[in-house]
Order: sequence, then C-alpha cells, then structure tokens
Amino acid sequence: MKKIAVLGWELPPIFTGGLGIHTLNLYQRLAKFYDIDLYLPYFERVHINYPFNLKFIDFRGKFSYSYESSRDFYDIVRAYNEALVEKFDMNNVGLIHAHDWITFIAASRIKQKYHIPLVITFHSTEYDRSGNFYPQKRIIEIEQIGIDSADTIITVSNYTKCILLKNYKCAKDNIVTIYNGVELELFYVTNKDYNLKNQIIYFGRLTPQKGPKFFIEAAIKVLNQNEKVKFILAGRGEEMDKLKSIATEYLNKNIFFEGFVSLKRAKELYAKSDAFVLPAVSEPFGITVLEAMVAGTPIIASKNTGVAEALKNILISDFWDTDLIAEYIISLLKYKALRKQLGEQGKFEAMKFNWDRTALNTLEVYKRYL
Amino acid sequence: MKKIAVLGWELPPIFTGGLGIHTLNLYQRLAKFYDIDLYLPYFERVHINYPFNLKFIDFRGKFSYSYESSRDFYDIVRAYNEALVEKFDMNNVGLIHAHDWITFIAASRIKQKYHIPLVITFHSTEYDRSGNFYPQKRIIEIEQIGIDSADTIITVSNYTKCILLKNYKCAKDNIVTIYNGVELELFYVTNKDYNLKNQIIYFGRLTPQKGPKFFIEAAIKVLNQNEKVKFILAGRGEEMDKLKSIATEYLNKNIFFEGFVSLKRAKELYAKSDAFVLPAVSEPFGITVLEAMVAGTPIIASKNTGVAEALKNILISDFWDTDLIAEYIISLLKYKALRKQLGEQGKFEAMKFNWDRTALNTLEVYKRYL
Amino acid sequence: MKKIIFFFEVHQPRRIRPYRRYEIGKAHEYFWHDKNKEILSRIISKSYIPMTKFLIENNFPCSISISGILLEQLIELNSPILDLFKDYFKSGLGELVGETYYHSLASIWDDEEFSNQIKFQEETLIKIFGIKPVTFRNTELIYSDHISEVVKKLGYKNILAEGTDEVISKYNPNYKYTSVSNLNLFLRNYRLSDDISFRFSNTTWNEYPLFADKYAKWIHLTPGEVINLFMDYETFGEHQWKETGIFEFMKHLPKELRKYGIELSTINSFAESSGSKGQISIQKIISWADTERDLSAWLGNDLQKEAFEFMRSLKGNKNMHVWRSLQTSDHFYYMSTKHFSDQEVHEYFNPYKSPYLAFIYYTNILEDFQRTYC
Amino acid sequence: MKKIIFFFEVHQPRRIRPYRRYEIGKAHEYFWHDKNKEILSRIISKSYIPMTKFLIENNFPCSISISGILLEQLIELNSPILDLFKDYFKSGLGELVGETYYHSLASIWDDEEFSNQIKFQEETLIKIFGIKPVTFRNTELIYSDHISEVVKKLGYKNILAEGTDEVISKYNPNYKYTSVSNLNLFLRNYRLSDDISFRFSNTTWNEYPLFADKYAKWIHLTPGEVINLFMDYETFGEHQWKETGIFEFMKHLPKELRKYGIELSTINSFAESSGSKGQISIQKIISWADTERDLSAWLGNDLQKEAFEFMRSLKGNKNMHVWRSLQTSDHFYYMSTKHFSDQEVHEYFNPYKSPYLAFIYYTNILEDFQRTYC
Repeated sequence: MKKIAVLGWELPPIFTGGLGIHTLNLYQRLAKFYDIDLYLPYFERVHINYPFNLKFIDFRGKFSYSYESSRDFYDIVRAYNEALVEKFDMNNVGLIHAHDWITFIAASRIKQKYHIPLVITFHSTEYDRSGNFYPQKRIIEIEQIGIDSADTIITVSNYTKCILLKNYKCAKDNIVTIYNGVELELFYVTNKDYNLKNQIIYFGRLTPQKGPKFFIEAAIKVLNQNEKVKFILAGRGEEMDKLKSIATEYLNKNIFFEGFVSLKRAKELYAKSDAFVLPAVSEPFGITVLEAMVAGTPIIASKNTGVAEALKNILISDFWDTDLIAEYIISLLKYKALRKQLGEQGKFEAMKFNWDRTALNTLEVYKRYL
Repeated sequence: MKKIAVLGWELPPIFTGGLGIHTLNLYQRLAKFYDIDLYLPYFERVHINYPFNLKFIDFRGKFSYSYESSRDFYDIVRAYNEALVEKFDMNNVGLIHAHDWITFIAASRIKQKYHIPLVITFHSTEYDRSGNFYPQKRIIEIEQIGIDSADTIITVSNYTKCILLKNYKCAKDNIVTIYNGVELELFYVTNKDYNLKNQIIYFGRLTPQKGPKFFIEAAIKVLNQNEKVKFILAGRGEEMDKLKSIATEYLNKNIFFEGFVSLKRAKELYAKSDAFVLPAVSEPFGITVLEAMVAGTPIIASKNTGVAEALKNILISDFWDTDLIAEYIISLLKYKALRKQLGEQGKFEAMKFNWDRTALNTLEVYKRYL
Repeated sequence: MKKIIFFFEVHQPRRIRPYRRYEIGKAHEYFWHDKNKEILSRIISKSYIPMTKFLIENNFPCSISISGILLEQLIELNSPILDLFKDYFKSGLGELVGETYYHSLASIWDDEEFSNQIKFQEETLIKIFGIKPVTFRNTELIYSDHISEVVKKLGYKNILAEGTDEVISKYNPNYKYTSVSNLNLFLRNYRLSDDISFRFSNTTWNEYPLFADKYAKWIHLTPGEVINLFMDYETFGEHQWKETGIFEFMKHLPKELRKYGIELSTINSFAESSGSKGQISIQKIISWADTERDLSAWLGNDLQKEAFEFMRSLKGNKNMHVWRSLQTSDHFYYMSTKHFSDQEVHEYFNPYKSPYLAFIYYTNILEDFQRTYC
Repeated sequence: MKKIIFFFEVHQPRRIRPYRRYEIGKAHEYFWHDKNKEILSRIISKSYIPMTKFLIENNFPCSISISGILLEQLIELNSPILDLFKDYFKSGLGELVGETYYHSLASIWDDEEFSNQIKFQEETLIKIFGIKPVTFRNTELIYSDHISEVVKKLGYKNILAEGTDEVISKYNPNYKYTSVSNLNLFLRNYRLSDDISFRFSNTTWNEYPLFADKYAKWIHLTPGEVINLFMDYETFGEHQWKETGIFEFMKHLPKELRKYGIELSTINSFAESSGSKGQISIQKIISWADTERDLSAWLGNDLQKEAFEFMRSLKGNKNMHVWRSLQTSDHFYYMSTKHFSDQEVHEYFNPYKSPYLAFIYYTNILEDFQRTYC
C-alpha cells in the first residue's frame, strides 16, 4: 500500500490554528485508508498518540541560535522547507499533500526529485492574509511555485478559487473546492433564547484582513441611534490601538475590547449576543461563522467570506457597506422573529458542515492518483 | 477502474423502506469513487437520474402470471435471484455488495462463478423479522449461504453482529459494524418546547418484532395512575386487532391507533409527544429512534434496539419490563427538566449519525478488495 | 354526461422594493415598479396574451379570476391583454370569478376587511368588464366553513376549495357538493390538475410526454360527474413554456374528450345544471398551497407571523389602499423558510432570494407606513 | 524559606440506590449500602490505609479534612483506618481541617443550614479525634467572600480556595493572603497539584515519568513563599495506582525538596508563622471542579437545578439527617451532562452510568421522602 506524505505546519494540541484543526480532523479520518506520514516542524512536547505517523523536522541546526527567538517568519519557513527536503522519507510514498505556502517550496522540490503526484491546499492566500495591503511578493512567488508543481489544487471555498484564478497563473480545471467542517462539541448551544440581549459581537484577529474597523464603523452608526447596545470585539492583533482610537467616543461605554478569549468564552459570547458580525475584507473560509451559527447566533458576514457562498441563512453585505451592516443590526435588535429564524435555521444549516464530508471529498481527490 | 456490483431490492422514491433509504444514501456518495451497477427488481416506473447505473432485472418471465399478485414472497425472491444470476453483467466488476437475504442466493452463485470478492450487509436477520417466533428455516439457510460466501459481513449494529455470532456459523473477525445515518431534513424540529403534552408515542409496524404489545402494557400501567395521558400507536400491521383487544379498556379514550402515517405526520407526532417508546423485541438498528431524537423527543428504547448501544442520551429498558417502561414514562411526564435534558442532548447526539460517516466506513471495507 | 371545468387564477402582486432603513420617514413609495413591470411584461407576452388568444380562437370555455391588484397594473401598463380579456368574456364562453381585490389573507382574520375587499373587486370587475361574478375563489383556495358563510352573505352562489387528502379520503372530489353555508362547492382534483400544471414537462415523470389522448382517457376512467382542474393562468407559457407543447395539448384536449362524450364547462353553468352530491363541512382552514395545504406557506414561521401581526396592528390608517396592497399574500410567501422541494418553489418565486430580506424590507416599509399614515 | 503544603480531601458519599417508583410510599431506605461498602472497602484498602501508613511512617506533615458522612461509614464498617487516622493526628504532624458534615452545597443557599452542618462536623471531629479545627475547607473548594464571612463567624482562622485562572491572573497563588472576612486565605496551585493528581501516570504527558527530583526543581523554580498542593486523598493508591510509583514519588519528595531548602508544612502552622501578601476579594462563587471552576458541575443543567430545588423545598421535615445526607454534592454531580473530557471524569465517578438515571432515582427518593417525612 502506497503512503501519503503530508507536509504540515501545526497540530492540536500544540497549535490550534485553523490549519492545525483541519490537519487533525482530516488525517485522523484518512488514516483509516492510507498509511500517512505527517511532517511537522520540531516541537519539544508532543507525546500524544495519533493514528498517523508524526515526522518531526528539526531544523534548528539551520540557525546558529534558537529559531523561536529572532529570525523572521519567512526565514523560519525557508529553513523548515530546506530541512524537509533533506529529511523526506521517500520510501513507498504515492502522493504528497502540502498545506499552504509554508510547505510549498519543499513540496515542489520533493516532487521534482521523486516525481510523485502532488496535491496542495490553500487555506489562505497572501492576498487574504495581507488584506490586499502590500502582499509580499516573495510569498506570492512561493504560492505560484506550489501552483505550478501541483497536480490538484484544493481551495477551502470558491471564493479562494476565484482569487487563485485572478491573481495567479493557474488552470481552472485543476482546482477543487472542499469546505471545512465545524467542531460541534465546542460550540453547540441547546435552545438559545432569543430575547433581546443588546449585544453584538466580533470575534477574530484584529487585522485589516478581518475588517474589525468596519465593525466599529457600523457600531458607531447603530449607537448614534441606540445607546443601549454593547459591541464586543474579541481577539487580539496589531490593529488594537488604531481601532480603539476610532471607537474613542463609545470606548468602554458601548464598545469593548475583550482581548484574547478562550473557546469557552467565545461560546459564551456567541450565546449571549444578538448577532455575530464578520465584515472580512478577505476571508478564505471563516470557521467562526459556522461556530457562531452552531451556537445559534444570527450572522452578518461580508461577501468576501468564503463559507458565506454556501450558506442561505445569514445576512450578507459588502464589507465596506457599514450603512447596510448597521441597518441589519438594527433590524436584528428590533425583531425577535428575525433573530430566532436566522439563529435556528442557521444552526441547522451549519451543522451539516461535518469533517466526514471533508474527508470524503479529499479521498475523492486522492483517488485520482492512488 | 473496477466496478462495484450492488445487489439491491428497493430504491426511493419507488420503495422507501429502510433498505431503500440506505441504498440511496450510500451509493449516491460512493458513486464518486467507483463505477456502480445497482441491480434491482424490475419496476414499471423509474425515470429519475441517479449517479449510478440502474440494472433492472425483469423476472416476470419466471412465472406464468404477474409476480405482483399471487406468488408468495419467498418465490418472488427466488425468481429474482435466479434472473439476477442469469443477467449479471460481469464485465470489469471488482466487488459485489449484496444487501439482506433477498439477494444472497444470487450473490453466492455469482461469486462462485466469477470468484469476485463479496461483501454482504445484514440490515436484519430472520431472527429479528420473526421476533423470534417461528423464524423460517429456509430463509435462515439462505442467510447462512450468504455468510459462508462473504469475504466481509457488515452489520448495522453490534447487536446484530451478536445475533450472527450466536445463531449462525460465522467468524467474528469477518464482521464489521457500520451504523446508518439519519435524514436530518425530514425530522429536524427547531426549538421544541418541553411543556407537558401528556402524549406518548409509538411509531412502527404493528408486528411482534417491534413490541407494540409492551407499549400498550406500559400504557395501561401508566393510565391506571394517570388518566390524562394519551398514548398513540402510529403504524399498521397484522397485530392491529389483537392489540386493540389488549387496549380495550382505554381504547379511543386514551389509547389511539393512527394507522398509516406520512413522514410529515410522524414528525408532527414526534414533536408533540413527551416521549417516543420503542420496546422492540429485536430491532437491528431502529432508525425511528434517531428520527425522534432529531425532532427533540425523549426516547425510551429496549436493550434489543441496535442503535441504542451507541447512544447515551436515552432511557433503556428490557422490552418485557413494562413496569420500568411505565416508570420512565411517569418520570418524564412529571419532570420537565428530564424531558428537556434528554430531548436536547439527544438531538445533538443523534445529529452525528450522518450518511457521510456511513459512506466513509463502507469505503474502508471496500478498500480491502479494490 | 361528465364535464371538466378549467379554472384559472390570474394574479401578480405589487412586489415591494428593497426598501432600506435610511429611507424610513423619507421615502413613501414602497413598490418595485421596475421589477414588477419587467416580470409582468414577460408574463403578459409569454403567457397571458398567447393563452387568452388561444381561448378565444378555440372557443375554449373556462372560469377565470383576475386579481384587482393585477388589473391595476395592467391598466398602468396600458397592455393589450386587457382588451383580449374583455373580448373573451364578451364572447360568453368564459365565466368571471370573484375574489379579494388584493389577493390577501383578510379572510382569516377580519370578516369586515374581507368583505370590503371582495366588494371592491366586484366594483372593479363591473367597471372593467361589466360583469358581476357569482362564483367565488378565495386567495390560493383558502377555505373554511366560516369563510363560505361570509361569502354567502355577499350573494355568491358557488365557491371553490382544494380537494385535500383529508377531504378526498371521505368525498370523491369529482362531484358538485354543498357547503354548510349552502353554496355550491367545487373541489379541485389536485392530481389531475398537477399533471398539467406541475408535471407536464417533467422528463423524469414516468408518464412523460403527456398527450391529450392519454389525458382524456384518464379523465374518462376517473369516476364522477365533474373534474375540477384549477391552476395558475401562468401555467400556460410561463411555468410550462410554449416549447413544451402545452398549447398543442390544450388544443387537442377538447376533441379527445369528446371521443368519450366529455365536455368542457364553466363553474356556474355546471352548477346550474347539476345536483349536489351532499353537504361538506370543512372547519379547519385549508388551501392549495405547498404540500401542507394549509396556511403555513404564509404564516408558517415566526418571520411571517411577526410581519403579519405588525401589518394587522396598522388597521385604521390614512392610506387604506396602500395598506391593503401590503396585505397581498405574496409578501408573506416570500418570507417562507420551508425545507425540501417546497423551498425551491418558494425560492423560484422570491424576488429577494432570501426570506430574511423579504422580512427586513417589509418591516422597514411598515415602520415608514406607521410613521407616515397612522 | 519556601514551604509546601499538602492538603487532602477525604470523602466518600452515601450513594443512593437505584430506587424504583413502585417503592415510593413503601420503602424508606434510600442508600446503596452494598455498593457504598464495596467501593469504600476498595478505597480503604487501596488508598486510605497505605497512604495513612505512609504518612505515619515517613513523618509526613499535611492537612486533612474528612467528611462526616464518610466518618459515619467508616464507623459502620468498623474499619482499622479510623485508628490509623487517630494515630496520625495524635502524632501532631497532621492538621485536621473542618468542613460541612455532609459535604454539601449548603453554603450557596442557606447560611443557617451551612453553619449547622459545620458545627455538626466540629462536634464529630471532637468526639472522634478530640480536635477542634481552625482551618476550613468548603466542599470542593466552593468559595466566595460571603462564604468566608459565615465561616469567620464560626471562629475559624484559615480558609482554602481555588487559584482559578482569573484569580491568579491578578495574584500569585504562592503566598498567604487575607480574605475580606479577615481569614488567612490559601489559594490552590492547580497546575502543580494536577501534575500529581491528574497527570502523574499519563504516559502521553511530555513530562512523563515524573520523578521527585524534577518536581522538586519545579517547586524550587516557582516564585513565592508557599505552594499549596490540594487534592483528593484517593489520588494515592486509587486514582494513581500503587504501581504508578506514586508512593515512591511522595517518599522521595521531602528529601529532594530539602536539597533546595524547602520544607513541608501544614496550613495552620504556616499561617501562624507568616505574613499576609494582601487582601483578596472573590465575589462570584468559585470552586475547584471541572475546567469551569464554578458550580456547573453540580448545578449546570436543568436536571440538577430541578432536583436541587425539589430537595430545598423539603426543608423543615421530620428526618433532617437523611435529608442532609441527600444534600451531599455527589448526588448532583452524577446528574451532570457536560461534554468533553469532563464528561469522562463525571462518568468515571457515576455509579449509575447515566445522569438521567441519577436524576430519576434521586427524585423518586425525594417523592418518598416528601410523603413520609414532610
């Protein structure tokens, strides 16, 4: 039986970013079908039993000092990729699956060397991450290398697929969209009550990409009409101070910055809010949308949010149209029926995004080569 | 690419029994992985597009008159199997998957003839169907032939697996349990209210196998203490008159026979009942349990109900222990918290039974041979 | 001698426009003139004109109701269809059927409001066609004993209702019955009606293609005295495109029926010539909508209920015509969130795509209406 | 000089038996004697006896609380463990800590009931051990300013609380503090406590295996004056089996600590010799239970709330001892339906396997109690 070599970056419980959650949920299912080697950067403390083989790539030797400290992220990625190529165990591998630009250099070189089919997944593109402000050319080049080398490209939404088609050289027929699942256990709220809570929530990093600025703009427009409402921004990020200066008039009176929140606190915030707003400038998928929906919370999301394309029971706006976002918020505050219907139908809709389906669809891609 | 030949019996919308629902949900997913020939008895009117190939076996020639009318079911099955063997299209088939005894004769003969790997699924055994009263020996023999010929046996629960191990000659290592999914769309109820409804429901055929008699016995025990409760038996079956005679004292006052109910009516009944009771004598899976749970209804099920082994948020009793069943009913009527907690947690638990998982697990079996 | 009756519902709402909150208190024009005109023009040219010409040219008798809210729009558009309708009714072949002017749900919550809207429709029909109807068809066949009482008091002789599964489990729909209010009651035969209006062009239907001879045979084999085929007028040319052969089918149908001695009729002429099979009481409200055949297409979810209550609360205002135009059932239909196949039907007809937007625009408008006219 | 304090909670409930509805009004014996005896005997021989012997043999100082409801059962069982405990406290190494006799949740709903249960426990401790405690540890470290006020009034000097994430985000738990009621307040160091009680034998833990030298070094590197290691007594021999090496670990720990000049202490002796780092106010109730560190382990769902309300409603009855024995927190813990890892913990301890059965048996019993004693 041929093996699958997965080039990864993170894995819960060590790092629980979106990519890590995807990696764990996908490969614990696929491990029943294939022998899987999962390559990861060296971590000091992983001693959990996974159903796949962990291959830790120690690339600290590439630096004269500890990699955690001073090198910039790009250099760390290069070092990781270099070490990956050197230490790659070719034995019996039938397919390589590489996740995001942080593994694409290695993926491309390994493919060149051994001529094994390559599948790559874009969980995001440099255009998303930069929020279209100064995308790094050197990273875009690496993404293009990945595209050029890949036999199949997986994107997490048609939205991301369109970004690839628009900004990179790549063929439409090579791209497959596969949606992520949502972790029900963490966010499911039984029987949310839809009484008015006068609270609206934003949850995400405070970076231009996610559009917290537009959340605050919409908040101010609502507050100019109704001072009873609380707007909560949960999450950290480099924009914090700038955002606070925009919110100034209402800061700590109606607009609150929660900073980092645990998953438990996130669930609590979802459950206690009348709406979750994600005015993302560019969001390849938007798992928080599904999480909030599973908690029964009505959603206002931007058109540039990948998962929105697959959802009916949400309200959609342009990210910059804070007039419209404010109007949606006011309607939600005003009409319980709107909160309830969106919340309940939305919960049901979101629950259909399960990781079994993601695994099935990924298997379908693998089947082309194995 | 090798094909999979599926020996089936029914398919929605023509027949929508449990086997038909299983066949449709499973193969519309697996059709993405394999070219699938689905063999079915000849039906006059199927003109729907499925993602797999339908192969209709017309076996009316085996009789001198129309098969629908007078021959007994066993003879029809024999004729279907005979015709199946004759008309089987061997070209490029890599695996045969046969469902229930009604296809096992053909499966065994085709395997003998072409030496193709054979997977069989038991959706029920003769012991279940007969409710342990006079199981037909000739059918058990056919089931044994299926077992003897199969490379892997799939059962829909460990409960059924145990029946096989106990009553047939078969090896434990050959058997894999794969649970069914539930069709969310049909039964999901948003925010059930758990106010007292004074209504308890049984939904299933009125046959000894499903234990409606024990439902009535428990009902009478409850009614002797509380005359406000309504007990509804939804479904038809040969036991109807006998059951009415047991219910006599309370008939049409507290105990009602609804006869045939549509899915829509079933959902309504689930939603408007304080509990769903299935005191099955032998139930390989028990999809109605999941359906009622998805509708948010508390469950009392017998130990001899396959799906019960995989559920935590239900109440379980011996089917004959109508004292205990009655006590559970009274507690449910008495304590809203019990209804609500069982209903809400149960809904969440049942929703995890999705057909994607069933398909993944079935793929895992196929993978052994293809 | 068996008869078949074709009854057609001719109706298009004044859809409201995507009305934003910032307009509240400022803009009082609620209706989506461009969209309504665009849709209506398409329907007129694809369906209303060819179908009405067909009726005239083929001397095809049938019963027809045309909502007032549609007539208004036809007049505004200055469309030739209005003259065609007049021609058809002048020919005496057709029967003009009454309803509520606004194609509303008034029947289920306010007898007075209901009666007023019926009377207004009568006046309109008299003004335009010179005809006072004697047959009544309520919005989407919404019906109950109580509704028939109100209609009876207004002087009608005949009324239509859906032959729901429950009704036809007790009564063969293919007869004339009597309502508890003592009107002649006609029950729609939904299977045979749907064969034409829904299934006609469905290539996966096992009876596809449906030709007039086969259909005539089915009618012949169906026991009863009168087969009531009630459907939207848009069936012809819009739901079933011309290319499906629907007009050819209709054209050949009368002569195929004649082979079995079956004739076409209108509701009232049948009613006058035929006896009642008995009385039927229908206490719970039924309709022809969705698979539920109840009110759930319009008042099935919380959005619909909250919007409906809000609208009702504005009774007694200074702009009754607009308020009543906001009562048209379609506005609530667009807010439906039903699952399954019905959802697709709802979506097909929903100009806002989303039931949530339908609700938001509608309540925005009511807020303005309340401020401006109450 | 840094100190570490081991505090152990020794408690087993009187579990109720699977009490059927048909027994209501007939059977008034509620407790599951066989099961309780079986579990307790196992724990005594696997944990209580070896651990207490260990403490005595190694002159190991620590603070211990033993619930009254457990002491009753030890007396009934006539177990040698009672004499071992007496020996240990006679040695003067150990400190006996007070609590509610019934290990109940009385502190959160009734100050008088709470005080009575504390006093009853004091009387019991005096009777059995001849010792009146000065340190108080509430059920599962349930704590708030208000609770500390009540405890202060009863004459206690020291009290324990959980060092929750919120508390330790503001205060280093490794000091003695003062409660708003002016008691000496000790905060559990949950990470270092859990290293022993939860993670010690976890082979997938990256620090596995944990040896005394490594642990002593961690303690050494931890800033502060006192490390409060609070845990169940059953940790030793029951949760962590003898075979895991837990006793060897404990045996070597004092001398490894001594290498860094760290000594073991009891709560009160530390309290008397050391100053306060400052006052801490904790207004919302906290506990050491589950990951939430609140009351949700016992009152987190509707089952628990309904059962608790029912129990409370029976105040003022003719069988206070049984009623109070039904207040033991464990009864509510068994009704928890939390997800995740906690669920497994709950299930492990749940003798009925199902929270629903725990609820049904409990309410059945209350129904009988109500009939019989109210």
